[in-house]
Order: sequence, then C-alpha cells, then structure tokens
Amino acid sequence: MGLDGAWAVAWMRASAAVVAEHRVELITLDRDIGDGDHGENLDRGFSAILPKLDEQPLDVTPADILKLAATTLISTVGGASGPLYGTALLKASIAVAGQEDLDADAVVALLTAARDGIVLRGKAEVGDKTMVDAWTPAVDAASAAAAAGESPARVLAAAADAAWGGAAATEPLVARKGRASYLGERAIGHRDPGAQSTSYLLQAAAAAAGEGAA
Amino acid sequence: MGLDGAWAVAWMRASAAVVAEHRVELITLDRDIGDGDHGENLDRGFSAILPKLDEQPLDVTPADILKLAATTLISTVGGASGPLYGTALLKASIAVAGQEDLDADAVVALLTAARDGIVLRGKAEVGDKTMVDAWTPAVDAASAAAAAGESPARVLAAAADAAWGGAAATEPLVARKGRASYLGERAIGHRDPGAQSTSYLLQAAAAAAGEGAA
Amino acid sequence: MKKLINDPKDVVVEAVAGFGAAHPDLVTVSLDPVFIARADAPVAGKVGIVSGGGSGHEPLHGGFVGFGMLDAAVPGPVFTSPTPDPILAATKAVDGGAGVLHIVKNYTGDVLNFETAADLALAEGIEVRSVIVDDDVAVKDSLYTAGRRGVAGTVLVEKLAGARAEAGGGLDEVADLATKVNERTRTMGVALTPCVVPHAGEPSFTLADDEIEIGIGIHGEPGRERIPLEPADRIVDRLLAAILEDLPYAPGERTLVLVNGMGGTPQVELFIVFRRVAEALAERGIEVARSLVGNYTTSLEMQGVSITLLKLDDELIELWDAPVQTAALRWGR
Amino acid sequence: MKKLINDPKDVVVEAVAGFGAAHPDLVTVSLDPVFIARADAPVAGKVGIVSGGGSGHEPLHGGFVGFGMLDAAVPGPVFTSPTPDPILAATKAVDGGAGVLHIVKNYTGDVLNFETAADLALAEGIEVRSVIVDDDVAVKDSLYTAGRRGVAGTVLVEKLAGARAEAGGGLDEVADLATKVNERTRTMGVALTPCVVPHAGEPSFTLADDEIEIGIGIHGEPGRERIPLEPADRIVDRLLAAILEDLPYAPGERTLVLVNGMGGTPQVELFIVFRRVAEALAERGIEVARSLVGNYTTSLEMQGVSITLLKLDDELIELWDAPVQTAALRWGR
Ligand SMILES: Nc1ncnc2c1ncn2[C@@H]1O[C@H](COP(=O)(O)OP(=O)(O)O)[C@@H](O)[C@H]1O
Ligand SMILES: Nc1ncnc2c1ncn2[C@@H]1O[C@H](COP(=O)(O)OP(=O)(O)O)[C@@H](O)[C@H]1O
Ligand SMILES: [Mg+2]
Ligand SMILES: [Mg+2]
Ligand SMILES: [Mg+2]
Ligand SMILES: [Mg+2]
Repeated sequence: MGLDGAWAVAWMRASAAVVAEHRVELITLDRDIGDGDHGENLDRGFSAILPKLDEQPLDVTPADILKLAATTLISTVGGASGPLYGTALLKASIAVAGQEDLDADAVVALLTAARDGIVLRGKAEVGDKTMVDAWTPAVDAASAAAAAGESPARVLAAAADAAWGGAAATEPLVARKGRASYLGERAIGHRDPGAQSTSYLLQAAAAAAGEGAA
Repeated sequence: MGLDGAWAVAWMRASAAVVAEHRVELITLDRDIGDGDHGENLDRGFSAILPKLDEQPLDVTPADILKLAATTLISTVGGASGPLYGTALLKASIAVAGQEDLDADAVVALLTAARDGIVLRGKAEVGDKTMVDAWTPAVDAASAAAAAGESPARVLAAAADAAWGGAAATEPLVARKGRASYLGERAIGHRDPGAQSTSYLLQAAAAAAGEGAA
Repeated sequence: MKKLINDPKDVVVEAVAGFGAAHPDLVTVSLDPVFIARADAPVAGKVGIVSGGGSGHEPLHGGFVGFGMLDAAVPGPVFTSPTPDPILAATKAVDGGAGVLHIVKNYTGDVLNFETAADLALAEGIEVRSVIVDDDVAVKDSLYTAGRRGVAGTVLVEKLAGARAEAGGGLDEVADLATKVNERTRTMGVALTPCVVPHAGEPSFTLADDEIEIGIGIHGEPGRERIPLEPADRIVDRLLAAILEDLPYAPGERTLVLVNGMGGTPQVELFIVFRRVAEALAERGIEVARSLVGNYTTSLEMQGVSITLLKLDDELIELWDAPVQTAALRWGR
Repeated sequence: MKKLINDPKDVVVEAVAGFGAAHPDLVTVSLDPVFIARADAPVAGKVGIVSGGGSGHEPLHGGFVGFGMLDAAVPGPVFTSPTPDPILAATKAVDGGAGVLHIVKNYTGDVLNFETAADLALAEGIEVRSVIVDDDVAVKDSLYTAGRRGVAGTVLVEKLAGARAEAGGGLDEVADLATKVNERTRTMGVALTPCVVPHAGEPSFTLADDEIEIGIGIHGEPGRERIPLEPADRIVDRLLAAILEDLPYAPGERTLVLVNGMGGTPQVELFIVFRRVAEALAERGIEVARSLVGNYTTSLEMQGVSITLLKLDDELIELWDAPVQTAALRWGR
C-alpha cells in the first residue's frame, strides 16, 4: 500500500505538531551557535500551513500538498531555513508530480529531490554542519531500505533514524555554512538546529505513514 | 585662646579627610533619594582645596582660608551642594574678615553667616529636609554655648553635635527642596545627604580645634 | 558595571574631545573649562543661546549646538550641574553683542550655578536672561518646593528659541519665546531599567524583573511610583493621561509629539510607543502636527521612554520648520 | 525580559506603523506585506534601491528610506530575513523603469530570500541587480564558507549607492558603485551585553560581569572571542588592528570612520571611542576625511560598538556629501 494525499496531509500536521513541541529546543540549539530563531521560524511556517490543510479536496495528491507546504514555508518562514525547506518541498513535489500513491521508490525520489534542492540553494556539503548532514544519510538509508524491498513507511522510518544519527553527528563539527560558520572552533560540541529539525520532520513523515511516534 | 588661620587650614584638611572617608556613604544616601553624586561632588571639591592649602603664608587669616575654600568649591563641585557650601563659606569669610583669632562669638557669627548664605541661595526652611536642617540647630547650639561662656572649640563641638541630631531628624521628613522633593512620601525614612555632610564638616571644624575626633 | 570608557574621571573630557573631532564643521570645543560652541561663534548681532547641565543626557545639549539652535553647551560631570566657570566662559564665547539667553533645566544645582554665572557675566557687561525649563508633570508643583524638573521638553525650547534668535529676535523676544514654549510643554516618562553612573559603578536604583518606574527623572533618580510591567499601549495611556490632565487640549488643537528614548531603548519600541500616542491623540481629536521620535534626552543606558506634548500655534510651527543644523537635529540645510 | 511592546508577534508591524505615522513626509508604509517606501516612489527614470533584512537593527533599513538613499526597506521579523513576497512587493513599488538594485547583507537567509524575490521580479519584467555586503572582518572568509557577515558598513553602501542613483546613474553604474564601496569597507565590533529577542524572551548569550565579546555580529550571535573587559582605548586598538590588517592603508590615504552604537550604548561612550579612533589613525598618518558617530546598525538594546573604515577617494567623498533626506541621516536639504 502506497502513501497518498491523506498521508501527505498527515505528515504536514505531524510536522506542525513536532515543531511546536520542540520549538524551544530548536531555539536553544540555534541560540548556542546561531541567532536563536530556528524554532520560532519553523513554528511560524508550519502553523501557517495547518489551516490550509483543512480546505483540501479528498483527491488531493502528495505533490499538491508538498507544493502548498513549500509555497507557504517560502512566504512565511524567512531566514535560511525558509527558502531551504521551501525549495526542498517544491523539488520533492515536482519529483512525485501526478502520482496518487507513492511506492518505496517514489519516496526515495521524493527525499532525494528534497535533499538536492537544499544543496542547490545552500551549496553545503556533508560535513558542513547543516541540515544536509541529516538529509544525506536519510536519503542513503531510504535508498537502501527501498532496495531491500521495504514498505514506503519503513523507508521513511529508516530515513528518520538515519537523519537522527546525522544530526547527532554534527556535534563535533566546525561549521562551514550558515551562521554557525562565524563561530569557528566555538561551534564544536553543539548540534546543528537545522539538522535536528530535519530529523523531526522525517520522524513526522514516518509517523504519518504509521511507523514510529513523532 | 581663639582659632587662627592654622585652625582654618586644619579644618579644611580634616574636611577633605572626613569627606573622603564617608564618600561612599554620602553617595549611597544620595542614591536613595537623589542622584547618587553627593559624596563624589564633595570629594572632588575638597580634594581640589588640599594642594592650595600648602601654599598659604603663615600669617593667613581664617577669612582668607574660608574664601579660598569657597571659591574652590564653587568652581569644582557643581550640583546643588557646590554653590550652597560655596556661598556658606564665602559669607562666613566675610563675617570674620580681618580677624586673626576667632573667639566664641566670632565662631557663632561665622556659623550664622554660613547658614544664612545657604538659606539665601537655596530658600529652604527648617523641615524641608535639606542641609539647613543640620545648620540651624548647629547655629542655635553654638549661640547657646557661646552665651554660656564656652571656648571656641567647645562652641564648635556643640554645633557639630546639634548638626548630627539635625541630620538624623531629617529621616522621617518629606522633602520640599532639592532632588528628594521629587519623591514625595517615598523620601520618608531616608536621611538627607547634605545634612549628613554638614555634620561631618562641623565635626571636622571641632576636631581641628582640638575637640572630638573627626 | 561594563562601560566603554577609560578612567571614569575622564569620561566627559574625552567624550567632548571626541565630539569635537567628529563635528569640526559644526562646533569647536574647549576642554578646560569644558564647553562646546558653534564653530562660527560669536555670531555678531545674534542673541547667543547657552544651555548645559550634567552629562549623560546626550545628545542634550552638545548635539544641539549649531545653526538655528544653541550657540554653546556646557556639560558638567555625569548627572552633575557644571560650575559657574565654564558657563561664564561659554557665555563670553558666544556673546555677539545682542545678549545671551541661558536655558536652564529646573534643578537646584543647575539653577544656582547658572545664576552665579549670569551674575558674573553681567559684571563683565554681558546682558543675560535665564529661562528655567520645568516640563515634567511627574512631580507635583508648588510654591514651596523645588518644583518640576526640566526633562526632554528642553529640546523643544532649545530648537524654537534657537530659531527665533537665528531669525534676528532680540534677547527679550527670544527669552519670551522660550518661556512660552516651556509653558506649553509637558512631559512624562517611564523607566524599565536603571542606569549606572561611571564614577558610582552601581545602578541608580533597582527594579524587579517585572517592575517599571513611572514618572522617572533623567538622572536615575527614582520616579513617582513603581508598578508591574504592562503592555506598551497601556503604559502610553498612563503617561498621556498625566500629561493631558495637566494641560488639557480641546479637540482640533495641534500638538508636537516628542517620543524620547532614555538611551538604551531599542528603536522599534520607540515607534511602537509613538504608534499608540498618535492613535490615542486621534481618538481625542488632537492633531499631531509635528513629531520627533528618537534618543534626544537620555539617561546613559537607561531603558525607557518619555512622551512630550507641546501645544502648537502657527508661530511655533513656523519656528519648528525653520532650518537647523546640529549633530543631532538637522533639516533645511 | 522587560520591553515596551504589546504582543511580541506584533512588534514589527506596530513599529513600522509607528514609523510611517512619524514620517509621513518621507515614507509610505505597507503593513501587509510589510515594507517601507519613499513617499514619492516610484521615481520615474531613477534606479530604485531596495534593502532589507531582519528587524531589530533600526534605523537600518527603514530609517534610510528617502531622497538620496533607499527607495524601500523590507523589515523581516526580528533578526530573521524577510520572505520573498514583501521583497517582491517593495521591488515593484519602487521600480521607476530604470531597474532595481537589491542591497543584501551576507547572511544565508537574506541572500536566499532576496534571490527568490529577484527571480520573481525578473519574471515580472523588472531588471534587478543584487549586491551583497560583507564588511565584517571578524569572520574568516573563504570560498568554502558562508563568508563574512554584512554589518554596519551597509549604511555606507546604501548612502553612496543612493547618491549615485539620485544623480541619475544607471543600474549597472549604481550596482558597481555599491560593489566598490563594499570592497573598500571593513567593520569590527564588540559587545558588552547581549540582547533579548522579543519572541525568545531570553538573552542571546551570557557574558560575565567583566567579559566582553570581540567580533560580535548584529544578531546577538556570539562573536570571535571572549576577553576580560579592558579600557576603551585598548578595545579600540584591537578593533582597528583587525580592520587595518585586513585592508591596510598607506600614510596619507583618506578614510571615512563610522563609530556605530549597538543600540544600548550611551552616547558619551561612542564619542570616547571615536576620540581614540581619530587619535590612532592620526598616529598612522591616515586622514579622517569624513565621520559618522551614532546608532545606525543596532542589535536591539545590546551595549557595544562597531568601528567601520571606508577607504575614500574623490568620487566617494562627493557622493557622501550629496544631499540625503531620511529619518536617520539628513543633510543638504
Ligand atoms: N547553506 C546552507 N545549506 C544548508 N543548510 C543551511 C545552510 N545555511 C543554514 N542552513 C541551515 O539552516 C539552519 C538555520 O535556520 P534558521 O535559524 O531558521 O535561519 P537563520 O540562520 O537565517 O536564522 C541551520 O541550522 C542549518 O541547518
Ligand atoms: N534648596 C536647597 N537648600 C538647601 N540645601 C539644599 C537645597 N537643595 C539641595 N540641597 C542640599 O543639597 C544636597 C544634595 O547635594 P548634591 O547631591 O551634591 O547636589 P545635586 O542634588 O545637584 O546632585 C541635598 O542633600 C540637600 O541637603
Ligand atoms: Mg537562526
Ligand atoms: Mg546629588
Ligand atoms: Mg547631581
Ligand atoms: Mg535568523
């Protein structure tokens, strides 16, 4: 059974919930090595998505929801994470355009397109201590899970787990992109807020598909 | 034996010492019901008098020293206390002009002229919670002591004691002059810094004459 | 206490030296005695205008020295009135033969020291008139007290008297105009945080994390009452009520609004305050004909704001719009 | 946290509304989407100049909207870049047919959001060029990093590009001038205290009572290193050394000095700092040809200062002296 428009709606709802729940944590992480607004930015953006979800037709596709979320994030979040997450979801939407049910390969395509969108805009590489450090292991884990014949839900769960590991792995790094790059060595020991929020958003995706608790 | 120029010099030296010693206390009193600079203002003024005392001829009169102190205070203290103490010493100087040795009556005249100078400039009455509340009982006590035939030194000691009582008596008052007047009822419970410094200056005068410890 | 200073005793002299170096086209500074004068002082035939007082209120007064405003400013030590000597020196430096106006904020120290300086100037043949500014409605006025304080309204008196003098007004005319402005000006302030005088090294008072001081002065002296923090709009309404009770306006009357930052207030907050002032005055039918929002009369790093209303007429509007060229206020040239 | 605000979510909209009400002669404001435009925008035939970024840096950018400087400012939430929508709306509002220059401080968020807005504007037929300001020497630059931050030097870029546009310069000419100014501008700052973002309610970082943060940014982000408090002159020497190491001056070269307050710094301290800057530059034979001292690019109530040097030439001096009429910078008219 693939993931349909209802899943996408549930993902966005779960994302709004998980962001609201971890708002202060994300602010605190960002205060340590950035400017302390990451949780506020995402909370503003996902809160703006919520009311729009109620107005969706029953036959909405995942691509429709992803595009709606993308444009809403772009026009409400601001900062670095707004255009990055916005572009990610826009590219993801294009990658699964027209599909009503996403199978495991489609989920991998969605995640890959999202990650590539972030890299296109932000030009960060793995190891630069950004959200890319969560997205890239997530994409790799998702590919492996799909190749192993896992269900779309399990593919997302694998992605979420890998993202969490990727976020944790940002802690010892010096940052080369984003505000944390201004800190030099002083960024060492702190987790990147965007990598952390990425792992929450992927947890939300898996939970919306029935895997794991967001 | 009356009080000569050497006494006046000693008075000013003792004043500088006592003001420096109580600088922080006077600042704190002034912070409570004023702007927190009274100790700093007087310390600046009396410190400026000190080097000038070294240059005085041996036959200097009390009036000379008082005038020197007055003009120095006027040109270095600023604030309310600068012109008030400056005028006080200027008028005191005029009251004992030409005298080489001050007897008890001369001391009373000196103190009375000083107090009148303050009232002339500041227009405060007893009970307004200002330095006048220390000066007026001091003048009264000095008169009584002189009338009772006390020595000039004892006259000063009586004045200093009465000034101390007058300063303490400002605590329950609402202020009608100076910065403390802005506080209304909230000035109650605080001692007036200028009344307190007056009692220190008169203690210095008595100590310079050999009475009491400044 | 953390401050960008060297020796606390050198704060005023070094700041004045820096001010002179930053504005050589506008002012010349004297460091002993300390005063700031217009670069082209004395202006022959023009009434000279001198103001001054304790330092720590910048840009008051030095920032207002220049064409169309002050001829000289005399900064005392931080929060302490200057002594007569520099006031006299400044008065002599700007006397262009038409006499000199002293604009003095109503504090015992300022009044007494300017009084002595005026006497000394007179003795040297310079005609001096003094106008005392006492715009602060926080303090109850009475014949038997020190009276009200001079606070942010001083800026308006200096601007308008300066314009009248620049336009060729005689000494009495300029002094009378200053008196008129003072009579039509009312101010009320609030502090969120205290300030620290450099030589004292300790806050002037302490406020709890949720307390504000209503009716604050500009020297870190405590205010009229201490209340819990409220939303900005409610605080504004309180301050305005005190002002309008003291000097009522009829609907249709015009006012100049000065929203003055105490030094450490972020600019967004000043405009949030101004927004409500404009709204509340509109509700009462009072026309905001002119306005000024910014740090003009400060108390070092204090956070807070004061609101000043000046009741305008055609004459005052014309003088307000007249060109002014100073470090802190400039338009028309 | 004590602030003169109502709902933290309304800070920017209310402040912009207040700013518009205070300066109706200079600007018109849009509240949805939020931007501030010149009252006479669009100016036909003139290159439009738009800048923007997170709020909390006032007067940057709204205070610089007006004749001879910006055509529009786009304030985002406090310390957060605006989204593309208001940037696009402002770009359209000020397009007088000669194209629009975006002046963007070098932060990932600002760059990305302005980039998207520029793409959208292009799609609507408006020619846009963008210049990225990155004057902060505190951050080590490299091809592989986010690069340097744009800080107080932005004011100089805005003033000089604005003068070039007002004088009739074409889009490329104005953009090239902005690039030139940026290349000749270097800034280094220090913080004594942190600031509190309204929606966060907590200080951006904490400093001990005797610590200062060298190389501070303008968003309350931590700086380069933390050192014990020193006398002002020594701090100035540190900041200047970093600047001059990065862009050396030969004796006789001319500079514009901007001593910028971070918001909560008393004005006396800014002039104490300027005094030492002028002295230290004189020691090196560098001529301070122009200067500006005040709060121009702030971080809310942060106490601290930044020093900016712009290497001048005749062209830049002429553009600097050209008339400007904005809320925060005004001369010549
Ligand atoms: N160039 C980039 N590429 C990828 N991610 C980035 C880049 N720059 C910043 N980020 C991510 O954005 C996060 C910060 O987002 P946020 O705090 O919302 O924006 P801002 O930095 O503008 O305040 C960082 O933790 C990092 O993960
Ligand atoms: N009108 C007045 N008459 C007499 N004494 C006064 C008057 N005004 C103020 N004082 C005295 O001056 C003292 C304050 O002096 P000081 O703090 O040095 O000056 P300032 O008030 O200008 O800061 C008060 O405590 C009070 O005793
Ligand atoms: Mg951030
Ligand atoms: Mg005092
Ligand atoms: Mg004082
Ligand atoms: Mg941000």
